[in-house]
Amino acid sequence: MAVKPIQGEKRVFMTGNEVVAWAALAAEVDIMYGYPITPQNEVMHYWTRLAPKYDRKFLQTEDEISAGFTTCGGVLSGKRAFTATAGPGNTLMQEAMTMAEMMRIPLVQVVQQRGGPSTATVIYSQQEVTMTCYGGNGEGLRIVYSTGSHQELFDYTIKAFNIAWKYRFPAFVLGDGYQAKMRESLNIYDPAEKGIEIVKTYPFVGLEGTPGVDREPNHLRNTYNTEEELNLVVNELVAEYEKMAPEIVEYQNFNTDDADIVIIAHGIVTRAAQAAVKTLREQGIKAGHFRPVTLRPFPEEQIRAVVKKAKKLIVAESAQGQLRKLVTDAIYGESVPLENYYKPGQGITAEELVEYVKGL
Amino acid sequence: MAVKPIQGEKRVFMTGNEVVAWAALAAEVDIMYGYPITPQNEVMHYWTRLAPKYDRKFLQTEDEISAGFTTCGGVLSGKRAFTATAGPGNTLMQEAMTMAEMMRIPLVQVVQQRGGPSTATVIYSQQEVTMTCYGGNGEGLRIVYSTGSHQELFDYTIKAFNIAWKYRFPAFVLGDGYQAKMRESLNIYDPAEKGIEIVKTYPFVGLEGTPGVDREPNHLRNTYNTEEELNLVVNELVAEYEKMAPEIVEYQNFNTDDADIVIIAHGIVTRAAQAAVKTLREQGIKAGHFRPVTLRPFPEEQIRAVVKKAKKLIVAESAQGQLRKLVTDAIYGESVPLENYYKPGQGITAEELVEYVKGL
Amino acid sequence: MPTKIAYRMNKIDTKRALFTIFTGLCKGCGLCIQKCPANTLIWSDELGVYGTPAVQPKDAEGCTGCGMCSIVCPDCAITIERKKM
Amino acid sequence: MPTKIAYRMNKIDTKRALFTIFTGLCKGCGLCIQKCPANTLIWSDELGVYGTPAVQPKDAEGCTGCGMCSIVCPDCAITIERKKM
Amino acid sequence: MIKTVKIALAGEGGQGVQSVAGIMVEAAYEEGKEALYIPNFGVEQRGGVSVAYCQISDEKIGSPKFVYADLVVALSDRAVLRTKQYVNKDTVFIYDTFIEGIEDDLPTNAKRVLGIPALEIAKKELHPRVFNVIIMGVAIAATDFIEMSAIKTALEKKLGYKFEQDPSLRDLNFKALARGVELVKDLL
Amino acid sequence: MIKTVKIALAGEGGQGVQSVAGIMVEAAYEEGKEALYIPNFGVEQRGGVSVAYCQISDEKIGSPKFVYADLVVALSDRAVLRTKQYVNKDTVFIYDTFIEGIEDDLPTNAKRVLGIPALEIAKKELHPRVFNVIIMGVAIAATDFIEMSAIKTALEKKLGYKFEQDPSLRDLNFKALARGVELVKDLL
Amino acid sequence: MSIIPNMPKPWRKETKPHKFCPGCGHGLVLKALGEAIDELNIQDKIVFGCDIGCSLLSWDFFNVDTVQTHHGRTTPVMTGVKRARPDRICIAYMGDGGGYAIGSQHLVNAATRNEKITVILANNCNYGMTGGQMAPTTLPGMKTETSPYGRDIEETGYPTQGPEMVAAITQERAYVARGTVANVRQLKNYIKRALQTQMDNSGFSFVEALSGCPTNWSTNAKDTWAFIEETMPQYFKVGELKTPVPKEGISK
Amino acid sequence: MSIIPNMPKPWRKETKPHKFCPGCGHGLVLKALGEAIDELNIQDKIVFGCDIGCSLLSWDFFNVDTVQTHHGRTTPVMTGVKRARPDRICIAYMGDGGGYAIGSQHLVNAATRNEKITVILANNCNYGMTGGQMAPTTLPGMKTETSPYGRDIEETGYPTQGPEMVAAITQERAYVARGTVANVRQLKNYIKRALQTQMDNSGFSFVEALSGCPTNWSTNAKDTWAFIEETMPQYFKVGELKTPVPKEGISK
Ligand SMILES: Cc1ncc(C[n+]2csc(CCOP(=O)(O)OP(=O)(O)O)c2C)c(N)n1
Ligand SMILES: Cc1ncc(C[n+]2csc(CCOP(=O)(O)OP(=O)(O)O)c2C)c(N)n1
Ligand code: SF4
Ligand code: SF4
Ligand code: SF4
Ligand code: SF4
Repeated sequence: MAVKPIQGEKRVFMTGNEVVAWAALAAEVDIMYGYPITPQNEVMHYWTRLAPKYDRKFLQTEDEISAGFTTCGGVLSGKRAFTATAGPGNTLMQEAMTMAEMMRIPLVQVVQQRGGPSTATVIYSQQEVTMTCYGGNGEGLRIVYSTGSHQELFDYTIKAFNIAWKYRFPAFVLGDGYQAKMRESLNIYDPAEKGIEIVKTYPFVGLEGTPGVDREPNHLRNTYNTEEELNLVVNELVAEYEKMAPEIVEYQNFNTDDADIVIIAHGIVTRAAQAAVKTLREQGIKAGHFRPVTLRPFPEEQIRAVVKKAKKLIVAESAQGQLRKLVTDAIYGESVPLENYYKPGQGITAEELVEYVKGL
Repeated sequence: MAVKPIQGEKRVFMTGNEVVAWAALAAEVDIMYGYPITPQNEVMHYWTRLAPKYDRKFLQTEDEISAGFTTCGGVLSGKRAFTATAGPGNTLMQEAMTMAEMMRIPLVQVVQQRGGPSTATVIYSQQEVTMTCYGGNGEGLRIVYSTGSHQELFDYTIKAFNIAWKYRFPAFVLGDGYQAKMRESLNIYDPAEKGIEIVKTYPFVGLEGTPGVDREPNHLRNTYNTEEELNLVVNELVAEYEKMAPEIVEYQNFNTDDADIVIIAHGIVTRAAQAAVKTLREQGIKAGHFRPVTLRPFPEEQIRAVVKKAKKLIVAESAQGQLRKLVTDAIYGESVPLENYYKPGQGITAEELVEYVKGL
Repeated sequence: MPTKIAYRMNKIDTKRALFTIFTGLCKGCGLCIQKCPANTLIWSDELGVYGTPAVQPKDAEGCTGCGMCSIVCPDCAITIERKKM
Repeated sequence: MPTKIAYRMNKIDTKRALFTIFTGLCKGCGLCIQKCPANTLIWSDELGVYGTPAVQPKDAEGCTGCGMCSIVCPDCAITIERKKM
Repeated sequence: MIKTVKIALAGEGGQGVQSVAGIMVEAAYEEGKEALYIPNFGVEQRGGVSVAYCQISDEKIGSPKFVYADLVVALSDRAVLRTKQYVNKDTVFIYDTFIEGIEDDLPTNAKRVLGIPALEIAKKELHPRVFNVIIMGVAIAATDFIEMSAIKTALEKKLGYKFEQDPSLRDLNFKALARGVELVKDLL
Repeated sequence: MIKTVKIALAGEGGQGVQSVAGIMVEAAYEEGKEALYIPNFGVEQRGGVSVAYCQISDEKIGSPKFVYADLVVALSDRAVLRTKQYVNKDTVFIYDTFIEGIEDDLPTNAKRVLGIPALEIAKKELHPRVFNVIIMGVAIAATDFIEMSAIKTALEKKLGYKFEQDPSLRDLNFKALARGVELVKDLL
Repeated sequence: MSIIPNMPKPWRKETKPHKFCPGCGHGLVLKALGEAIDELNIQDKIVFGCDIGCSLLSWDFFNVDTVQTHHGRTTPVMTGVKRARPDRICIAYMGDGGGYAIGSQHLVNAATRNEKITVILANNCNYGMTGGQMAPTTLPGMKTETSPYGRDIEETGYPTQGPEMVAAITQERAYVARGTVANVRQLKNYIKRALQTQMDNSGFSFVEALSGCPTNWSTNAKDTWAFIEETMPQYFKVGELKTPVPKEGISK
Repeated sequence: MSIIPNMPKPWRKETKPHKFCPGCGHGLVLKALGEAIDELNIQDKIVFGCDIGCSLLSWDFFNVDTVQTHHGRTTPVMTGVKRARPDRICIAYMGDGGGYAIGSQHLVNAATRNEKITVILANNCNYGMTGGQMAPTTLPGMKTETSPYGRDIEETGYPTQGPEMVAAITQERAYVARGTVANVRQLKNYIKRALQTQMDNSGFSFVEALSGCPTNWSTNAKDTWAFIEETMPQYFKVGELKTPVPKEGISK
């Protein structure tokens, strides 16, 4: 790691996929494993151009199953490794992610959501929320950051690696096709510049010394023989996850203090929500916006605090109730009326939100 | 379909996997596609022994991805087809299930849940609820029956085929390793005996006549070019799903009429809950039990009616909150205190529920 | 049932063949130009379906009516009718 | 670090070799019996690790100390020490 | 009156506890009772202790596994260790006296702990092969829930084809069954 | 005062609308403005109409796509059809007069609908290759939101290496740009 | 007499011009396929499946019943159809990514099981639809979006020898060939033999077609042909690898 | 002098007796592997990955760092390790189901990419762990739980020719062989050459081992040997299929 890919801080104008590649470089990622899928392809395109310059590696695998499992292998061997995918690729990666949950493999997966179900579109959506938070045969022991701008894409990609390695849970950066493909400005920086220390990695297998002679071997497994044994393992995982949760939940409040109407939205829809709130306020409507940044763990207390004061809630998402389910579970017991503004697979603008709120 | 596999009705004593095979025979299934995985293997073992006798077919595929997609192919060609899986196999099958949702392929998938996450155990669990209801990059446009006894395994397997073909959505029978492997008694029957008509199948491709000459070709796709186009498609799917929902939701109430404490449980845990309610009542505690039979669509109104009258709710599941999320979303707005009794990957007995309730 | 679909086209009568370019199909890829054994195809002023130039025989002499261009066109945009000599 | 693990065992001194059967390892599969070129292995009264009979040379004569049984045992339950003659 | 009797049978792979369990529940079922039987299983095909969980009742049965059994029969040292957890003050715990060095591991909280020399008797009086039939007799006698005639019918159904070939086998099995019953009767 | 200007540029694959959009937002960004640009894309590599959605503002920009544009530029018949949806009463809708047979499809609800002979001018006065630079001039003039100097810098940055090789190209491009501005000025 | 385009009869006129790029080899493969279907007179029996990859653009290409499936999953979908409806003639159409990368388990296992389907695979040395990434078939040194400095054989090996692999695992009754869009007539004949193999219920049939992707190769017409005709055959040998022998002759 | 079991040095004594069934071939394959590791003196460099399948029972088998992965996914996990840590010697251990069915895309693509890992595959003609279902390697006519009337080659083809398939797609620098537990010494030598191929950074290495599953075959010791030594070789030829040539000699 001789030359730092980013010296100091600088303002740039690029696509979100390029941002991810730079963030991974800045986060001292050693290796990316991946399989092409729109709209995340350019993460790989940039990475393959940049990586060799900084002595980082890349492997294009035969499918997303392999991308997920090679990433597990890379991490197990002690390297900072990630992968990126979308849509059906994300579906396929769930198998490896359940292994990562069970064996606590701190990998990072970037998801640029596209339309679903099935192949659907290559463009945009927020329909991979449930899957990214809870996919596979497991209990969702993952960390999921939902970003809404290029700046966040940069910041949270770096953070995802740090959080993953600090707490040893797989971490996800949940973007979307818009973020992937659009260009906007942001500041990229050397994390050290901001006092961000890159968490050290360490090997789970392939340690020094001869096992059985100098040390015990590391024997890692994900299979157990009895229900009782498994139950203990899962309870332990859950306990550690829940212990971590309060330390890492993130959220944002916009004018929620005195808000009658609170729009709940995540990811890029937060931009429309923020703008809508502004317009509505200008028109004398006391609107506010709550935004979970971590979808897993979910900012339960924080949203409850906001909800308690509101008269009406609106869940706005480019999906059919995936965010809603996270919300209703988090705020069970509250009784503020809750409306849904669903647009599966399609973008949401401030204008429509304003119109919708006014039409309520 | 010369000889009926089951003549009239008869009482039998067998494993749940055998029950599934007989139910599929009775439901006039043409072909099963599958890949081995414990604890569903014996579905295939029985099927491969029985099927040739009744001129039914079987294909063992190279993996669950293939099992899912070959099943899609079988159904598209107009045949009644199903597959069965569990755990990581269920994870892999999600890709095909999203295609089935998008293209409305009325296949049936039997899930015998095992421990998770990852390979975990081959035994038992209720940890595949979220995945079976909402897996993959989609919106959960599926029908999911959660069974709790061999009789139900038989009844609902037959029903799953009928509902799938009637409404043209993929249908799931959600069992578990206990149901798969245990023996108990039940009645198996020729559906006609009970006035159950087996819904006719029809081909989506491979129709008679020359396309472009005698008829239009059937061109089926799951990919769309613009967000707008996709949004319309998904909205339409959702609308049809929601229209169907009230016609097919199923649930059971046990002593909920005057219950202060309501245990909410599904699948095989319902047996413990029923027994617990009985014991608790004997001890003077006004307990009741609500059981969703369809997890997708969820009996929202029905559970709300019960919840409204209760003083305390307990979600009891062999998972870490998967049923809970279905419940909290369904009854959002209610404020009855809700407790969780989670035992991921392990069975729940009446005794422990009684103890738990009394300890509250 | 079988509908008649008409594509924009341009018939060019050459000495040995009737060369028809369906401009409503031609995407201007140029594969035919390269493959013409008589080297007689050139870009045309007529625009194809994507607004790019279609092709045409450069004059009435060159085209032998061999049909090679028609064979290699991925869009079936050329139809050659050899004249009976 | 390297722990000493002791398995139940039974040493049988034969003419040409010291035949040791680790009954704490033997699963009674019988693969060795089949492969013994001298055809000298039989089921023993000693029970192996799964409670099934272990093996032993039928007498002090047959075993040539060739070690074949040891090679084919999937559980490494037999150790042969050939005696220097 | 016991409504549902819960039995855990445990032994090594080859000891045939699953067959015993299978025949017992089959008998109960044929008798018109409700029966539920679930074997334990793990990732290994062999090795590991084999446990059979049986419940027999006059009514529909609840969860397939249980916290405490009315009867535990353990046929090896590992089986004793594995099944101790199912014992409470109402449990009859039976083990084979052939098992060595488990004195200290036997449950102390059971209603009764009975050592029976089934293996020895099988070897000496009958035939090692009917060891598990003796155990079946033991289990039936200890729970007193299934009619002997029903068990015999079930045995006949399962092994009838063998009895055809060698009628003396029928005798041997029925003797073993009776011997098992006796063993318990002596102790209770 | 317009705070955020929203532009939809649409044309056939080869017409270069994405390059125009790219240079425009780059210029705005370099000028210190906030800019957001997103191309449309579908499953096809070629074929289909290419749309560029641009927003330029003094403030952070909200959603990347928009319901109505301030300016729509459509360069083919299919582009006209595709982009009509972005037109409302505040929209200036510009199309190339070279497009045939779309008179009936032009939006009727726009603030202004302007036909410009960009393609013709490019062919006749300049060079077909700078057709899209004329369009850029048109867009800039129609929105009046980016400084001409910033655009020139961005053009220089993008095509500088070509200008090096053939300085006459610089002239050609700048001329095209100016010509585009003129075209609009004449009409507005 | 009105002149009509020289299209194979099974091509669906209503959806032409098709959606492939100018000069794309898919058009030529589908031309060969269309002619083969026509000449065998089996249009009424075909079930056509296309993959995700540019092949998906053929979802409404033919006047035959068609299923557009998932990336790599066309082989199992067509297998599923064929197993359920042996009277249909099932064609799985895909790219090299779909066939040799993400769907290779399906290809090799359909081949070993001797599924009575026909797989046609357009090999264009890259992932076309996603914008030109490296494929298992990318040539040594070839630049793609994910091998921007050229495919390094030390790092990622040599291009997949697809038909060779399939030939190694199929029995004698299978048909395996590699054709090229540079010889549409030969390609058509290979495809006809492949379909005939299916129609005879003889076995699995597989045809790889060397194909062009001028868009992602960034080639003009001349270079496109040169690449297909001169460069690709250096790594991919055109010809038939396996032709079915009469049933009697089968042994293992 | 105390007598100790004749175990390869890398075997971990604390976890013996191992968890395989009586007479299982896995024990013999792992014996050959243990000896190979010992003789090459590389115990400190090994990362061992085992699949789901009975191979998972080897998760604590050796005194080497070990990852027990998912069914079919050991190849990618070991590929991931090797790519990140080229100084390690990575072994992916699996059954025929894991390698030729669910993980076959990984096997063939690791082979084409010439991944510098060693794959060892125990071929026991069935799915052992799940109780004896048909595998891609099940022999014609062989009865299994999912081919209860015997594998019908008309319906499901012939057994997978794994090493032959791998040999068809690997370059000269790869190592491909088929050994058998009936000849542990030869098997050990094949495995040593496979590992050497990796150590030389030459290429992908693959060893299939004919192995026994007495539990699911329901065979006694005699029949187990007969099946391994007489029946299996009728379909699976033991020997080396590809041995690396010196680097200079590589060409395509
Ligand atoms: C599961 C999944 N992974 C990735 C993709 C993205 N994807 C679509 S097409 C394609 C590659 C297409 O390449 P190829 O199969 O060679 O066909 P071509 O487009 O070159 O004809 C990929 C990776 C997808 N749709 N689904
Ligand atoms: C995704 C997935 N599908 C299926 C299974 C079930 N499964 C476990 S082991 C196995 C087969 C094992 O057979 P093989 O790989 O040949 O190894 P063997 O047990 O014979 O050594 C299967 C199908 C699984 N664990 N995961
Ligand atoms: S090959 Fe066809 S599409 Fe291409 S330029 Fe020639 S006529 Fe046009
Ligand atoms: S081969 Fe080994 S385990 Fe098998 S019987 Fe012989 S000594 Fe025992
Ligand atoms: S991208 Fe390539 S393969 Fe795809 S349609 Fe265009 S030319 Fe054909
Ligand atoms: S089931 Fe077969 S492969 Fe598995 S451990 Fe037992 S003998 Fe070995």
